[in-house]
Amino acid sequence: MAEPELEPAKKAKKWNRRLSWIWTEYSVIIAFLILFVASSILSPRFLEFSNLMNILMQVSIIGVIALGMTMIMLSGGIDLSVGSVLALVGVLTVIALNASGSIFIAIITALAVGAFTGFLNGFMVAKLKIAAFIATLGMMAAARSIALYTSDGGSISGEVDGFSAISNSSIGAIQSPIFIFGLMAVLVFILLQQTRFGRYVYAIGSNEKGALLSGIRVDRIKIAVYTLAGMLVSVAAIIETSRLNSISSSSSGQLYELDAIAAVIIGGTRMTGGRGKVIGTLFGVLILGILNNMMNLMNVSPYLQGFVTGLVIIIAVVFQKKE
Amino acid sequence: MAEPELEPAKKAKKWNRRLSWIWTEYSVIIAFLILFVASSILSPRFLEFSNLMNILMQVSIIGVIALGMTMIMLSGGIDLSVGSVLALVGVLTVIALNASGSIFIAIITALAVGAFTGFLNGFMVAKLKIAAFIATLGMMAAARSIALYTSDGGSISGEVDGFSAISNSSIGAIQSPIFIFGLMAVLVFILLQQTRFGRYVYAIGSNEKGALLSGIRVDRIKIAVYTLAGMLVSVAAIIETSRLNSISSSSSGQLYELDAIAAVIIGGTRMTGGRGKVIGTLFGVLILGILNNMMNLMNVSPYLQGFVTGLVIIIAVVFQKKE
Amino acid sequence: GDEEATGEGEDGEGTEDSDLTIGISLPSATHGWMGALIDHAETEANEISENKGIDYVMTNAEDPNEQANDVDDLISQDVDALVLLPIESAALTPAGQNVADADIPLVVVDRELENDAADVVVTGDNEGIGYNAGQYLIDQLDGEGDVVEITGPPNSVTEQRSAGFEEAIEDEGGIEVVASQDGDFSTETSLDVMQNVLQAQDNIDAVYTQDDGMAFGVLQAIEEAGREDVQYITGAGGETETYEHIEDEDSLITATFLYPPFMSEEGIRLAADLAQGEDPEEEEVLLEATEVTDENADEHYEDASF
Amino acid sequence: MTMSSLLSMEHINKSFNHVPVLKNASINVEHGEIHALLGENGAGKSTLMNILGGLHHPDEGDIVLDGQTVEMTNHRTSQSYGISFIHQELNVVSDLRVYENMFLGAELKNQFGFVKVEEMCKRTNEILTQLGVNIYPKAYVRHLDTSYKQMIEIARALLHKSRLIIMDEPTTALAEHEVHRLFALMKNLKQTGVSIIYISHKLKEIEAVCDTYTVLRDGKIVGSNRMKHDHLDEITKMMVGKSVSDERLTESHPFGQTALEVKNLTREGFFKDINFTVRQGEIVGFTGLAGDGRTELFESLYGFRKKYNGQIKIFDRVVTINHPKQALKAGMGLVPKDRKENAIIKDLNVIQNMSLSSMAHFEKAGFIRGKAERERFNFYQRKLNIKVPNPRTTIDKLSGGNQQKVVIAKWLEVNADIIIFDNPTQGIDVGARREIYQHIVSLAAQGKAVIILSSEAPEIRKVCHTIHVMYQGEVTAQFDGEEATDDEIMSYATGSKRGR
Ligand SMILES: Nc1ncnc2c1ncn2[C@@H]1O[C@H](COP(=O)(O)OP(=O)(O)OP(=O)(O)O)[C@@H](O)[C@H]1O
Ligand SMILES: Nc1ncnc2c1ncn2[C@@H]1O[C@H](COP(=O)(O)OP(=O)(O)OP(=O)(O)O)[C@@H](O)[C@H]1O
Ligand SMILES: [Mg+2]
Ligand SMILES: [Mg+2]
Repeated sequence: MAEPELEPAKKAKKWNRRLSWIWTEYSVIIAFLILFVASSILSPRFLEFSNLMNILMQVSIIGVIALGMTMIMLSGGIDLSVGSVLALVGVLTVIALNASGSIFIAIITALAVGAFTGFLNGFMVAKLKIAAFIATLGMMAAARSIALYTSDGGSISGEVDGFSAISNSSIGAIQSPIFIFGLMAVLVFILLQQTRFGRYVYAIGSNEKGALLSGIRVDRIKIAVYTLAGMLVSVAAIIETSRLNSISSSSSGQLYELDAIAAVIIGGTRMTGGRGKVIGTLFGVLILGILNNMMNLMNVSPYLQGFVTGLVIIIAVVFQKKE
Repeated sequence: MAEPELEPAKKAKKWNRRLSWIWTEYSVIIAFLILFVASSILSPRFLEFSNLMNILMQVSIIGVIALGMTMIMLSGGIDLSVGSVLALVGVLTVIALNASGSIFIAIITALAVGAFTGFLNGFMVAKLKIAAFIATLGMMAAARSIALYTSDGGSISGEVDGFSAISNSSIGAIQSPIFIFGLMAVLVFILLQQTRFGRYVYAIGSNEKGALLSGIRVDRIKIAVYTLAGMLVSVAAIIETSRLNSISSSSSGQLYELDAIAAVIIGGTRMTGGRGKVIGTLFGVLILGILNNMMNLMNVSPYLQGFVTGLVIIIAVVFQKKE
Repeated sequence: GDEEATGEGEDGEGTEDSDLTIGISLPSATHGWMGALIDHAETEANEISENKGIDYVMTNAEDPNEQANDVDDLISQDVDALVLLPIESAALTPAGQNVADADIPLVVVDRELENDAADVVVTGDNEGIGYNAGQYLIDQLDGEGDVVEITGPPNSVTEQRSAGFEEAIEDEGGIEVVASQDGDFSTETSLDVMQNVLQAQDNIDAVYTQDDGMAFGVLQAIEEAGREDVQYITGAGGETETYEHIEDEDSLITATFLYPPFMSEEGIRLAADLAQGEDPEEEEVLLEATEVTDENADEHYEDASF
Repeated sequence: MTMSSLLSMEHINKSFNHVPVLKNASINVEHGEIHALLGENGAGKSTLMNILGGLHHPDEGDIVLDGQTVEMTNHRTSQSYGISFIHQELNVVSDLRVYENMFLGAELKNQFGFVKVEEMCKRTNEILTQLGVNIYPKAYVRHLDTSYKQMIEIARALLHKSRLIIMDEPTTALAEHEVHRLFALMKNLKQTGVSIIYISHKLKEIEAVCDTYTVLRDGKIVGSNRMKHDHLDEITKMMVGKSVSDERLTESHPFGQTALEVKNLTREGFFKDINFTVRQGEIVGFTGLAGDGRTELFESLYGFRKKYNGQIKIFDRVVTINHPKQALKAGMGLVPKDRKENAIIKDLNVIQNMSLSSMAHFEKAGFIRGKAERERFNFYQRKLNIKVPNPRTTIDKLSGGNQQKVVIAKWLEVNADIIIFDNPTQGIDVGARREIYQHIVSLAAQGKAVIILSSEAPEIRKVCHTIHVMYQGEVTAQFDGEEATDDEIMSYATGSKRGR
C-alpha cells in the first residue's frame, strides 16, 4: 500500500545517486563547462573556430606530456624531469637530423632518448627505490645540463626540409599536433583501461604490496610506465621542435612539469596513485589552456596571471567531490 | 665452557648491530663525511675557515626553509610555495620597513605574512582536503604574482639604517645568519622530538586515520605545521632581505622549494611522511652547500653543474640504507 | 700593491707572478640570450687563459642570494679581478661593496650596481631598446597605429625595456598599445601568446617584442593566422637569424635593437687588464641599443653570434 | 620423510635482527589434509609461512615439496609451485574492482591482449556464490566491508588451482555463518586433494575443520599430531604452557549511575532508532553479522563520523561530539577494529604508540618525559604480557597479537569512563584473549562503563552483563548476558527473528 508513495521518493533517490556519481567521476568536466561558458560570455572571440583550434594547438604539447604523467601518477610516482628531457630530446633530435639529413633517423633518435631517460627514471624508482620526486629531480638537473652542454647553451635549428612539416601540416581542418595529441590520448586510454598493463598500473598505485603479493612484477611495470612516459615526452619534443624548427636548450620545456602535473591533478587523478582517468587529464589540460587563452584575450596584466592561474587550479580541485 | 669462545663473537655481533643501526639512522652523515673528505682533498681552499664559514652562511637561508619543510614532509605534506612566499614576504617586509621606518614593524610584518600564507596552505590541505602538492602549487603562483604586482615586477631596497645589520653582523666569529639557522634548528628539533606536537606530526604522517582515532586534532596540527613552516620562511626572508638590503619580486626565491625538498629527502625523511629527523635535514642542507661551493672552487663548467648536482643527490639517496 | 695583498698566505710553492685568476659571476642560462652571453664569456676566458695564462673561475646563480654567495666564494678565493652580471642590481649592491672592500677590481656587466663599487661598467641600454623601438615604430607608422607589446617575464630588464618604449610613444598620441603580454623570452610561449592576442585584436599595425627569439614566435603566429594588417615586428638583441629576416624583403621582422651578448667578452677583457694591474681606460662602456634595419644589417652581421 | 608427504619444512631457523624467531622448526603436511598451525601470538607461525611463501628466507633449513628440495627465491616461485597464500593482513587493492582483484596478476586476455572483462566477472561470480557471498563483481573494493574484503582474498586463493593453500587467520573478520561456508568449501577442496595449512586462534574452528595440527611455541615445535576431539585442552596447554579455563568471567555486581544514554540515534543508511544505556560497572555487548551497522554506530558516537540525529547523554549531560578528541574529553574512548588501518601508527615505536592518546600524562612543562613513558610501558608489558624484543622498535615489527595488546594498553592508559572495544581480540591467542577479557572485566569492576562489539557471540557472552543484537542497522534484541544462548542470538542476528 505504501508503494505508490514510495515510488517517487525512490526515483528521486536514484537520480540523486546518479547525479552524485556523475559529479564524483566527472566533476572536472563540470568545472570545464563552467569555465567554457564563462569564457564565451566574457569574450565574444572565444568561441570562434580559429580560437578553439588555437587552444587545442597550444595544449597539444603539454597534453601529450600530461598523458604520460597520468600513467606515472596513477602508479604512485611523479616525474619532474619532463621539461628538461623535452629540451634534451629536442637538442639531440635536431643534431641527429642535421647530421643525418633524415627525418626518420631524427624521430628514432627522439624516441630513443626519451625512452632511455624514462627508463633511467624508472630504474631509479623501481630498482634503486629512490623516491620518484628526488630521482626525477636529479634527472631534471642532469638532462637540462646535458642539453645545455651539447648545444653550448644556445638554441639550434633544423636544416632539413620537411622536418617542420610534421607539426605545421593539417589533416582537414585539424592541425597535426592536435591530431597527434588525440591519437596518443586514445592509445593511452586503451592501454590503461583495456589491457592488463593498465590494470597493474592502477593496482601498484593503490596498494603496491598487495600488487606484489598478487604476483605482479611491480618493478618491471614501473620501469615500463616511466619509459612509456619518456617516449610521450619524445613525441611532445618532436611536436615542439618541428613546430618552430628549432629548440632552445635553455628555455624550452621550462616548468612544463608543473603544468603537466597540475593538469593531471585538476583532472582528478590522486596524488598518491591508484585513482584517476585519462579523460580527466584531457579536461585538466583544456582548463589550463582556456585559462591562458582567456588571460591573453582579455589582456590581463602578466603580473596577475599567476594569481589567476593559482586560484583557478585550487578552485577546480576544491570543486572535486571528496569522499 | 664455551663462554670464552663465544665472547668475541658476541661482541662482534653487538658491534655489527650497532654499526648497522648507525648506518640506518645516520647514513646521511656518512655521505656527508665522504663528501667532506673528498672536498678537502680536491681543493686546498676548501678547509679554510673563511670558506667553511661561507658555506654555512650560504646554506643558512635554504636551511631555515628546509627545517619547516621537514615538519611539513613528516606530516605527509609538501610545500612548493616557499620560494614565492619568501619573495612575497621580502617585498611586503621592505615596504613595511620603508613606510614605517621601524625594523620591529618590518619583522612583525614578515612573520605575519609568512604565518598567514602558511595558514592558508594548511587550511587548504587540512580543511579543503586539497592535495598538498596542488594547494601549494597554487600558492606558489599566487604569492609570486602578488609580489610582482606590489613591486611592479622589480626589486625594492630597504631605506632604513640598521635593517641590513640583522644579517650582516657577527657574534664572535659567527655571522648572524648562521647563528639564526642554528637557533631555529634547535627549536625545531626540540619541537619535534620533545613535545607532544612533534609526536603528533609523526603520527599524522604515518597513519592519519589512526591518529584521528587516537583523538588527535589532525586538522589543527596540520594547519599549525604549515603555519610554523610559513614563519620559518619569514625568518629566511628576513635573513635574505637584510643580507642584500633588497628583494627582487621576480628572481628571489626561485627554485628554493626544490633545494629545500632535496635537502630534506637527502636527509632521510620519507616522502610520504612519518619518518625522518631534523638532524638528517641539517646534513642534507650541508651536502648541497658543499656541492655548490666545490663546483665553484673547482670551476666546473656551468652547463655541467646541473649534471653533477643531480648525480650527487641521487647517489646520496641511494646510499641510504633501504629496508 | 694589489698583487702582494692577494699573494699573502701559504700558497707560496710553485706560485708565479703571472698566476692570476679572474672570477666570473653570472646568472644561469634560463634563456637564449643569457646562454649566449655565458658562452661568449667562457670562450673569451679560455682564450685569455691560453694567451695570457690568466685562469678564471666561473659561477652561475639562479637567484640573487645564490649569486651573493657565489661572490663571497670568489672573494675568499682571492681572485685578482671579478666580472659580475648582477641578477638584480639592488640585491647585488652589497656584494659588490664586499668586492670593493676586499680590494678586488670589479667589472660589472649588463646591469649597474646602485653604488660605485664597480671599477668599470659594461652595459647595454635596456631603456634604449624600448625607446629606439618606439621611435622606429612612430617613424614607420607615421605616428599612428595599434601596437602590441610582447614582454619578457617580469623582471627589471623587462621593466626597463617597457619603460623606454612607453616613454617614446607617450609623446605621440597616435600610437596605442592594444595589448601587452608576457612571452617569457621564449619562442614557443610567444607563438602561443601571439596567437591569442591576434584572436582578440582586429587590427594590429606593429608588434614590439623585447627579444629576437620572441619575434620569431610572433612572426610565425601572424603568418599562420594569415593576417595582413601587421606590418612591422621589432626584436631586441641581435641574433644571426634576425638579420636574415631583416634583409629578407618579405619578412615582417624589420628591425632589431642591439643588446649584444658579447658584452661579456668585453667585460672579461677589461677584467684581465685590471688583474694585471692596468688602469681602466674608461669607467663606463655603454654598448648602444643601435637600431639595425636592412640599411645597416650587413655591418652587424659579422658580430652576431647566436 | 615419506614419499606421500606434500610438504615438509625441516629444521628451519630464522632470526630477525639477531633475535631468533624460529628455532629448528619443522612441519609436515600430507596431500589432502587440513593442517592446523597453532601457537601463541608471536610464536612464529606467520614467519614460518612467510618462509614457505618466499617472503622471508630461512637462515637454515630446507623446504621439501613432493620429495624435492626447493628454493623459495621469492613469492612468485612459491606461487609457481602451486602454493596460494592468504595473508594475515589484508592485501586487497582497494581502488580496483572486485573481479580485478580476483584476477590480479592472472588476467584473462583475448588474442589482442585486451582483458576479457565479462568472462572474469562471470568466474568471479561463480566463486563468490560458492562462498555464499553476493557482491557485484564490478563494485570497487574500497566500498566493501572488511569481511567482504577477506572473502575476496579467500576467493582469490581458490581461483588459482593450488596444491596447497596457506590461510593465516582468514576468519578474524568473518561472521559465523561465513565461517561455516568457508569450512564447507575447505572440506570440498580437501576431497580434491588440495592441502590447506590453517592458522587460527579460534580453537573451536580448529576442532571443526582440521585433521592434523602442529603447535609452535617461542619458535620451537612442541607437538604435532592428528586432531582428536579431546585434544583441545592439551593443545591449549601446549600453546600457552598452562591450561585456560572456559568459564564465565564476569560476576554480577551493583551498577553505578548511568554513564551513557543514547536516544533515537539515527544515521541515514547506516543505523536507525538506536536506544540504550550503559551504567558504571556494566559491560554491554553489541553483536550481529558483519555490516549490521554496529561499527558505524559507535564511530558516530565517538565523533569519527559526524552526521547523525538523536541525543547522546554522558552522565546526564547532553553532548555533541564531532571529533574523537571531544569524545575523549567527554570521557569516552574507542579501541578501533582493523588494527593495521586504524589503530597502530606503524612508524612510531611501541612506547610511543602506547602513550599517543594520553600525552598529557607524560608531559612536564610542555616537554615529553621519555622516562615516564618507558616506565608506564614496562607496567603494561608486565600486566598484559606483551612480547617485544625492544620497546623502541617500531610497532610493525611485532606479531599481530602483540600489536593488539599495545593498542589495548594505549586505551587502558587513557582511562576513560566509557570504553568501547571494537573487536578487541582480533587475532589474539586463547591465553591472551582471556587475559584481555579479564582486564576488561576488571575495568568494569573499577566502575568503568564498558561496551564490547564483536561478531563472536559465544565469546562476549562470557563477559557481558547485557547483550544487544543488531540486524541491518537496528537493535533487534536485548539479552541478559547470563541467560542468552548462542542459537538465540544467532537467530536475531541473521534476521530470522525480530523484535524482542
Ligand atoms: N593551531 C595551532 N597552532 C599552533 N599549535 C597548535 C595548534 N593547535 C594545536 N597546537 C599544539 O598542538 C598540541 C596538541 O593540541 P591539542 O589541541 O590536540 O591539545 P589538547 O590535548 O586538546 O590540549 P588542551 O587540553 O589544552 O586543549 C599542543 O601542544 C598545541 O599547543
Ligand atoms: N620483519 C620482522 N622484523 C623483525 N621482527 C619480526 C618481523 N616479523 C616478525 N617478527 C618477530 O617475529 C616473531 C614472530 O612473529 P610472527 O608474526 O611469526 O608471529 P605469529 O605466530 O604469526 O603471531 P600472531 O598469532 O600474533 O600472528 C615476533 O616476535 C615478531 O616480533
Ligand atoms: Mg601471525
Ligand atoms: Mg584541545
